[in-house]
Amino acid sequence: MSAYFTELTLAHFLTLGAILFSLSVAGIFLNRKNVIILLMAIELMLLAVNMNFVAFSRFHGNADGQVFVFFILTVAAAEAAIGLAILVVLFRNRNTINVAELDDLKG
Amino acid sequence: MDIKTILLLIPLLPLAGSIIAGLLRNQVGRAGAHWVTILGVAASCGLSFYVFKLIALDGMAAINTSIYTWALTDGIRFEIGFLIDSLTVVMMVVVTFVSLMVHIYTIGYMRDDPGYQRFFSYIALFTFSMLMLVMSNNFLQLFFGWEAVGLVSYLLIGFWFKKESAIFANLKAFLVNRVGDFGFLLGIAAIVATFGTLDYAETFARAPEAVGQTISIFPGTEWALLTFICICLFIGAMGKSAQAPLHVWLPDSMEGPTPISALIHAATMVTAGIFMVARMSPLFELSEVALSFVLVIGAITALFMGLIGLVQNDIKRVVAYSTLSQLGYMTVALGASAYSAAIFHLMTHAFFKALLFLGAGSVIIAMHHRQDMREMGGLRKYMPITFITAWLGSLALMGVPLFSGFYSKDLIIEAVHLAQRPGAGFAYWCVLIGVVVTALYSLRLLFLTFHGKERMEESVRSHLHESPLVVTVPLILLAVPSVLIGYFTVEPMLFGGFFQDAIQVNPNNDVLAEIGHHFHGPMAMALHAFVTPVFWLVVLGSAAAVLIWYWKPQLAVWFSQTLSPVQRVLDKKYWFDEAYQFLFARGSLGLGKSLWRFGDAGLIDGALVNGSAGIIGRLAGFFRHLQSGYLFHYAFVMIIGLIVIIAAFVIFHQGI
Amino acid sequence: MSVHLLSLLIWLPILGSLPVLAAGEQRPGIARILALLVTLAALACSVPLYTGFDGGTADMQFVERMPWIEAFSIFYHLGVDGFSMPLILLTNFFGVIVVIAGWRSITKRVHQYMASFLILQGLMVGVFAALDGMLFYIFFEAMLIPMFLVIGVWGGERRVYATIKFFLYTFLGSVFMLVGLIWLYLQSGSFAILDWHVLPLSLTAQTWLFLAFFTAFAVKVPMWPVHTWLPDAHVEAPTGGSVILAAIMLKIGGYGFLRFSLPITPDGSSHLDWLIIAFSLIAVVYIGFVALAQSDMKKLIAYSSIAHMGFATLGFFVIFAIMRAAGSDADQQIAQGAALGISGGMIQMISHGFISGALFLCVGVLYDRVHSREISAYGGVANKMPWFAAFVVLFFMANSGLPGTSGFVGEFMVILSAFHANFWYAALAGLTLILGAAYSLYLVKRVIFGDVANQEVAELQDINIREGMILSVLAIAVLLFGIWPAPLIELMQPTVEQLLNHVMQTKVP
Amino acid sequence: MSIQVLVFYLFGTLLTLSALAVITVRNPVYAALFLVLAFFTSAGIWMLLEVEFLAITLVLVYVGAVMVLFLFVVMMLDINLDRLREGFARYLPVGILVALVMAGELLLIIWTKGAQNLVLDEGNPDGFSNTAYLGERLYTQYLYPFEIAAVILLVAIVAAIALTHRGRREGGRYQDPARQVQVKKDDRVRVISMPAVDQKESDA
Repeated sequence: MSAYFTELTLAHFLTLGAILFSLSVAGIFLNRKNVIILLMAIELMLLAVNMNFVAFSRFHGNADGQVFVFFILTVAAAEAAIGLAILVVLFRNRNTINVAELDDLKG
Repeated sequence: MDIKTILLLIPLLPLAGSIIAGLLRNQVGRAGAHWVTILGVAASCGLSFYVFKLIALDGMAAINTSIYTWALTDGIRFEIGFLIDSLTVVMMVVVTFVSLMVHIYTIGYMRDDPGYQRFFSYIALFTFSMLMLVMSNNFLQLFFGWEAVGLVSYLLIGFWFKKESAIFANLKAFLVNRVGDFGFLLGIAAIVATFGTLDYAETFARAPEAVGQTISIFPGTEWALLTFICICLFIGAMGKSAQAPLHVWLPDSMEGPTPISALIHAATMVTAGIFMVARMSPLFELSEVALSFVLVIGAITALFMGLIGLVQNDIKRVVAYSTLSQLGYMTVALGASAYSAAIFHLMTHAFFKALLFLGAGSVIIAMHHRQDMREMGGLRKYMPITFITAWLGSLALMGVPLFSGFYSKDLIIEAVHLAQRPGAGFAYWCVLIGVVVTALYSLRLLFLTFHGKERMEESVRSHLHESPLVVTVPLILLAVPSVLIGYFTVEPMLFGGFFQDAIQVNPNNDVLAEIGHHFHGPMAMALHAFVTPVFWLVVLGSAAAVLIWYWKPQLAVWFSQTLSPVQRVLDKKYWFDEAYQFLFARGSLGLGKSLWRFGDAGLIDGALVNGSAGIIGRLAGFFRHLQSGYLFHYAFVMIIGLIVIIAAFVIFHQGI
Repeated sequence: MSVHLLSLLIWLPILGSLPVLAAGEQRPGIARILALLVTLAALACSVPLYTGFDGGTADMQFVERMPWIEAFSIFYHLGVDGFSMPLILLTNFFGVIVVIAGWRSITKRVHQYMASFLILQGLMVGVFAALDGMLFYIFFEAMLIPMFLVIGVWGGERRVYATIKFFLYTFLGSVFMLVGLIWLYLQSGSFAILDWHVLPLSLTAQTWLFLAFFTAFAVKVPMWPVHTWLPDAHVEAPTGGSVILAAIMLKIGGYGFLRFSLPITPDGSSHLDWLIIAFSLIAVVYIGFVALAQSDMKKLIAYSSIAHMGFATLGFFVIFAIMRAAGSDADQQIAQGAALGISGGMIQMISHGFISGALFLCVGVLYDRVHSREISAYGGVANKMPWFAAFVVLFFMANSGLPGTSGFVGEFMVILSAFHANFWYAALAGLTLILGAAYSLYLVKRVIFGDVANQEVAELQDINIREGMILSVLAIAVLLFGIWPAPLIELMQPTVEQLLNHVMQTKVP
Repeated sequence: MSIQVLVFYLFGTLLTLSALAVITVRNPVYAALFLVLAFFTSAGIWMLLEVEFLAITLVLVYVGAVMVLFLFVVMMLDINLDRLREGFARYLPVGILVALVMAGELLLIIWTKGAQNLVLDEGNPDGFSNTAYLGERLYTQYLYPFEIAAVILLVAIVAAIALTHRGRREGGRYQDPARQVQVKKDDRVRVISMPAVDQKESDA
C-alpha cells in the first residue's frame, strides 16, 4: 500500500483544491452562457482557494490563513448577493440571462 | 546757438513739421500743413547753408559728434551722431534745397488732392530721414536713414493707394530695396565682426588692418574680407540707387506723384547709394575687386537703361530711365575711384533732374494728369516757362558745354578713360555710347512734348495753360543751378582738395588728380571740349534726334518697324520684370504655398501630428474588436492568462 | 512690503479674479471694471519692481523663500533678474491691454473671460518669478488651463481642434521637462534652480537633460518643426487670447532656454547648439515663405511670430558657435558678439511681444467689424479707416524690422552676432529682411490699400477712442524701444554677462 | 489506513463528484443542490483539519444563506434552459483540456515543491478552542480589516437592495412618517356639537 493511503499530507489537501479549481475552470468553459452556473463555478473556485488556505494554516500552524478564509467568505457572500441582484435586474430588463445576448460592452 | 544744436535742428525741424502735419492734419488744415512743413524745411535749408558756409567756405574742421547712445552692449557702443564734413554739407544743401523746391511746387501740384496734408507730412518726413542718412557718423544711423527713406518712398509711391498699379509698385520698390538692404546689413555685420565698431572714423582708421584678412563663404574658397564687405555694402547701394539688376523698381515708382519722383526718385534718395559708396571710399580703396565690380555694374546700368529710355512713351518714365542711366554714370565714377566726380555729378544731376521731373509734372498738370507723350506735342506756346526750363535741364543732362552736366559728365568719362582697373575699357565704351543715347532720348522727349503737331484731344487743348507760380518758381529756381553750378563749382569741388577730409583716394588710383594736372579753369575746359570725342558724340546724337523726331517724324516710324526686334527688347526692358515676377514673386509665393501645404499641413501636421493621433486611433480601432462584450471571452482570457502564469511558475521558478 | 512684491504681483490678479467672477453673468459691466482695476493695480505694483530693480547686478532680486513641501525640499522661492524682470513688466502691461481689448468684443460670459485672463496673468508672472523647479513647473502647467478655456470657450469655429492640439502639444513637451526636473532633484537633492546651475553633470547627462528641456521649450517658443499648434491656436483664439499667446506665452519658451537649458546644461547646449541653430534658421526662412502663402490674417501673423521667435533662439544659441569661431585664444574671455546674441534675443522677445500683440489687436479691430479673418474679405480699408491704416502700416513695418521701431533692434543685434559665428547664419537670418517685408507688406497691400473692395469695407467705421488708445500706447512703446533701446539693454547687461561667464565654464566634472 | 485518511478520501471523492455534477447537470436547481453537497463535504474535510469555526460558518453562511439565495433566484426566474445549454458539447473537449492542463500544472507544482513531506500532525491539544483563537485574532490583530469587511458587507446589502429596488409603484399604499408625525388631533377626531335630541322623539 502506497504512502498516499497511510497518512495525510499537505499535498492531499492541495491536490483536492487543485482538482476543485480545475473543475470550476472547466465549468466556466462549459456553461459559458448560463450566468447562474457561472456564479456557482466561481463559488466553487473560492471554495478551492479556501481549501488551500485552510490547509496551509493548519500545516504551518498559523492563523492567518483562517482569517483570510474568513474574509473570503465575507467577500464571497457580498459577491453572491450583489451578483444575484444584478442577475435579477438583468433578467427583469432583458428577460434573459443568456450571456451570449449581453454584449453592450462590445468595442 | 552752438553748432550741435544747429545740427540737431536741421533734421528735427522737418520731422516736427511732418508730425504736426500728419497727426494734427484736421486741426492745422491744408494751409497749415504746407506752411508748417515748408517753414521747417526752409529753416533746415537755411541752417544747412549756414553749416555749408562754415565748413566749405570758412574752412572749419569736420565735426564728429555724438548725440546719444542708442545701446551699449558687448563692448560696442551704438551711437547716434553726426559727422559733418565737406561731403555731408554738399548733400545737406542739395537735399534741403531740392526738398524745399519740391515742397513749394507741391502746393500747386497736389492742390486738389484729398491727401494734401498726408503728402506734406510724408515729404517732410523724407527730408528728415534723408538728412539723418547723410549726416550720420555711423553705420547704424546710416542704416536707419537708409530704411527710413525706403519707408517714405514706399508710402509715397503708394500715395494714391486706390490705384492698383501704385500699390503694386510700392511693394515692389520696397522689396527690391530690401534685397539690397540684405546685402547692406551683411556688410555692416561684417564690419562689426571685423572692427568691433559701427563708427565711421574708427572703422576707417582700422580698415588697413583688415587688408589680407579673408573670409570663407563657401568651404574651400577664401575671399578677401574687405572685398566681401565692400561688395555687400555696394549691393545695398545697388538697391537704393537702382543699379542693374536691382533697377526694376525705379521706373515703376513713377506711379507716385510727380514731386516725389523729382525729390526721391531723381534727386536725393536714389543717390544715397552713391553717397554711401563715396563715404566708404577708405574701404573701397582697399579693394580693387570691389571697385571693378562697381565699375562694371555702373557701366551696364548707364548704357542699357538709357537705351530703354528711347522707346518709352510715358513722359515720366523717360525721365526715370534717364535717371537710371545717370545713376549708372555716377556709379562708374565711383568705380573709377573718382568719388568726387560722382558726388559732383550727383549734385548737378540733382538740380537738373529735379528740374526735368518738375517740368514733366508741370506738363502733366496742364494735360490733366495725362502722361503719354504721343498725346502731347506743340506745348511750347502754351507753357513757355516750362518749355524753356525743360530745355535748359535737358541741355544740362546731355552735357552741352558750359552747362552743369557737361562738367560732371565729361569728367566722369575722362576719369574712366584714365582708370586702369579691370573693366575700365568696357565701362569707357559704355559711357561713350551712353552720351549719344542721352542726347537721343532727351531731345526726343523735348520734341515730342513741346514741338511738332498738337496731338492731344480737343477737350484737353482748350484748357492748356501755363502752370501757376508755385510750380514755375521752383522750376526757375532749379534752372539756375542746373545751368550754372557746374561752371562755378567744378574747380573748387574737384580740384581744390575740397573733399580731402571726407574722401580718401589711393594715390595710385587718383585719376582725378591726373585730370587736375591738365585742368585750367572751367572756361578752358569748355573750349577744350570741342576737340574731344564726347562733344562730337553729343552733336551726333542731337543731330540724329533732330532728324528723327523733329524734321522727319516718319523716320521714327520707319526705325521702329525695321528695328522691331530691338524695339521689342527695349519695350520689354530686357524682360527683367517678367523674369523677376516669375522667379521671385510667383516663385516665392508658390514655394510658400507648397512648403505650407506639403511641409506644414502635409508632413508635420498631417503625417506627424495628426498622423500620430491617427495611428493611435486606428490601433484603438483594431484593438477594440478584442472587446467582444461577451463575459465568457473575458473569462477565457483570464483563465488562459492564469494558465500561462502558472506555467511560467513551473518553468522558471523551479528553484524556489 | 517690497520683500513680498513678487508674491503680490502673482496673487493679486489670481485673487482679483474672485470678485470678477462674483460679479456674475448678469453684470458684465461690473466685471469689466473690476478686471480693469485689478490689472491696473497689478501694473501699478510692477512700477516699484522696475524702480527698485538694481540694474548693476546679476543677482536675484526681490527674493522670497519659504518652505513649501519640505519632504521634497520644494520651496516657494521667487526672485527676478535682468531676464525675468522685463518679461514680468511686459506681462502686466499686456494684462491691462487685454482687458481693454475685450471690453466690447466679448459679450458672453464676460466675468469668466476676464477672470481667466486675470488668473493667466498671475500664473505667467509666477512662471517668470519662480526660482524653484517644481514651482516653475506648476505655474508652467497651470497656465495652460485658463488659456485652454479662453480658446475653447470664446474661440472660433474650430476651437475644439485648436485647443486640444495646443494642449496636447504643450503637455507632451513639458512631460519631458518634468522628468528632467525630477532627475535633477534626485541628483542634487534640491529643487532650487540656482543650485542646479552649479551642479556638475556629465556630458551624457547634460545632453539628455538638454533634450528634455528642449522639447518643453521648443514647443512653447514654438520652434520649427513643433510649431503647428500655434497657427491653429491663434486663428481660433479670441483677440485677447491671441495677444497673450503671442506677446507673453511664447516668451516663456525663450525664457526657459535662458533659465534652464543654457545655465544648467552648458556643455550639452554647446554640444547640440547646431540643432537649435538649424531649427531657428529654418524657422526664419521656411516659415517666412509659408507666411507669404497664408490667406488668413491671423495665421500669417502667427507664422510671422514663429519666424521672429527663431531670431530669439538663434541669438541664445549662436554664442557657442561664436566662441568656437573665436578660437582657443579667447578662452578666458567672452568672445565678442556673444553678448550681442543673448541681449539681441531678449530684445527680440520683448519687442515681438509689443508688435505681435499690436498686430493681433489690429486684426481684432477688423474682425469685430467684419467678422472675417480672410485677407480676401478686405481691401482698401485705408479709405474708410485712415487712422487705423496708419497704425497697421506702422506695426507691420515694425514687424518687418524697420529701423526706428523695436522690431529692428533685436533682429539687428542677432544678425550682427550671428555673423561672428558664421556668414551663413547671418545671411539666412538676414533673409528675414526680404521675407518679413514681403509677407507683411503683401498683407498690407491686400488689406489696407487698394480701392474699397466690398460693401462691408465701405461701411467700416474708423477706430474709436478705446481702440485708438491701446494702439497708441503700443505704437509709442514700439517706437520708443526702436529709437532708444539702451535702458532695456543696460538693464539686462549684468545678467547677460554673468550667464555668458557661467556658460563658458564647463560643468563636466 | 487510519480513519482520518479514510474520511479524507471519502469526502474528497464526494466533493469531486458533486463539483463535477455542479458543472454538468442540466438543471440549475440540481446544480445548486450539488453545490450544497460540495459545501457540506468541504466542511467535513475542514473538520478534519480542525478548523471547526470555519467549517460551521461555511455550512451556516453558504448553505444557509448564499445557496438558499441561489435557489431562490433560480426558481424565481423563468429560464429557457435549452438556449443556455447551447455549445455545451462543443466546448466539452476544450473545457476538459483546459482543466487537465491546469490541474496538471498545479499538481506539478504541489508535488515538486515537497508538499507531500508535510504530514498532518497530532493537532491541537485538548481544550483548544478554534473559535476563541480565531476570535481573539480577529478582534486584535485583524480588527481593522475586520471592520472593513463589515463595511463591505453593509455596502453589499445596500447595493443589492438599491439594484433590485423598483421604487414606489403607482397606486401602492405607503406610510409617510413626516405626515404621521405632523398630524394634529383635529385631523383625526372631529368633535361635533349638536343639539341634544330627545330619544323618544327620534325614535318616533
